[in-house]
Amino acid sequence: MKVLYFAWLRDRVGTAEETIETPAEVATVADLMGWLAGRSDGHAKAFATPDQVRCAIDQAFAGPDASVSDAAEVAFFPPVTGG
Amino acid sequence: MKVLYFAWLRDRVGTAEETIETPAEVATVADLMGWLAGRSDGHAKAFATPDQVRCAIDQAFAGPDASVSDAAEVAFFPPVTGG
Amino acid sequence: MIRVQQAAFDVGAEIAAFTQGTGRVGGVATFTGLVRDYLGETPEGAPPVRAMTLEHYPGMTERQLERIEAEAHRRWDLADVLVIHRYGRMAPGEPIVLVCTSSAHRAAALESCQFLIDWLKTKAPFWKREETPDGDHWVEARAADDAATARWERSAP
Amino acid sequence: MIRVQQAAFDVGAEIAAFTQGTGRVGGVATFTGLVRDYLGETPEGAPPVRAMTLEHYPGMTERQLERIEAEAHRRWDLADVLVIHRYGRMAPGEPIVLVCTSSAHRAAALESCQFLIDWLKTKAPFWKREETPDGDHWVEARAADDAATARWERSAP
Repeated sequence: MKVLYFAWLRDRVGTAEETIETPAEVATVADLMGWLAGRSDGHAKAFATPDQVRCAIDQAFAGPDASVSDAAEVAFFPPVTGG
Repeated sequence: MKVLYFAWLRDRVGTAEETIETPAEVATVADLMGWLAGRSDGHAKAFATPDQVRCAIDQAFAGPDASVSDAAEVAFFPPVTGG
Repeated sequence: MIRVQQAAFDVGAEIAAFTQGTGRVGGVATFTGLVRDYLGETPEGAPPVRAMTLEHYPGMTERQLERIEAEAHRRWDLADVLVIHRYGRMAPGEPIVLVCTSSAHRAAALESCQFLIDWLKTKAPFWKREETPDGDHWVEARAADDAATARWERSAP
Repeated sequence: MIRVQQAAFDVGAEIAAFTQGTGRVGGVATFTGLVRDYLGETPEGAPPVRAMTLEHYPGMTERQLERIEAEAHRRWDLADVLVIHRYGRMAPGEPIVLVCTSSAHRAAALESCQFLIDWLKTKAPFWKREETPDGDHWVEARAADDAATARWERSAP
């Protein structure tokens, strides 16, 4: 699974993209966020305020309960501020 | 008093502008419309559908009950269609 | 600023100059009304319009547009307003009217732009005469325009 | 049409071309968002912005903007839609985003223009980073933007 980070999540994690293999118990977006938070201090800081983190699975917005089982690309980012 | 006509009111009256002296009993816009309607066949046609006629006194919209006693310039025209 | 003129104007150049002048505040909204090449609400079966002539009431037009502009400034926090309205004869595709508003708040720019075009449709003394293959005729006022203006009379932000 | 690009664009030229292409239908509405030269909601006391960088999610951005464009066409009878959104670094006064809509009905053009800018503010994956004398910082999302989008979810015309 490819994981992308944008804006201050990328700043905190320290990378824009990584490829990971998740254990079977990581079923949802919320599970994945918890699991990623354990990978490094940077990851922990990035996911310290989960209500400020948004997710897209295969380039479509996904809520915390969405399944990541079949996801090829999961992205994490702050609420958008374009326009 | 100067009276101006616009759009199809001018077409029907046959003139864009005329200067008139009104008798004392012509107090309101409605009175003036009735009085003008008697001046010619063209005037009669112009004022035959008074609900389709709008009025401005000295370049500000005025309703049928508005006084024309102190008016210098009274204009009659159809509902506006600009923009 | 209010401009009432017979000459055609360049929509892109006017908007570029307006944006250049006030753009740093945040947002610019515009509405351009153009001469359609058909009559009425839908193109189906409507005869083509060859040209249109806009008559107006010189003096009152400027007064009404200035009042409408002042009302927009009173209701919204606007950096700038531009209204250009033409009169005289014009061909299909030519611009009739341009409204530009700028504000730090995009909602203020967009809402005031809509307010200005709605209000001038019912409060500015212009009359349209269309030339068609079936002859010339004066355009009738639309009840929908009165309704659009009435909406703003109910709601002052 | 959707365009996501790094290059600056000429607001006047884009609007002129859009109007030329579809103008005969009646009305063209536009909204241009520009880089402000100050931070926050009001200029009083707000520090100046030297420049801004917009990051985006390539691929998802285009998909989201195309969905938003399709939704506007579904809700209103529009002749044409253009959305240009930039990414990369830009200076105060430069355009960030342009939305143009055209329709035979002015309300459709104006409302869909507002809908498009409201939606893309909360549904398109862009993030603004401002450079100020006090250092760089990511712009925080505004609750008002969510409210503006939520409004459209309640009312489908």
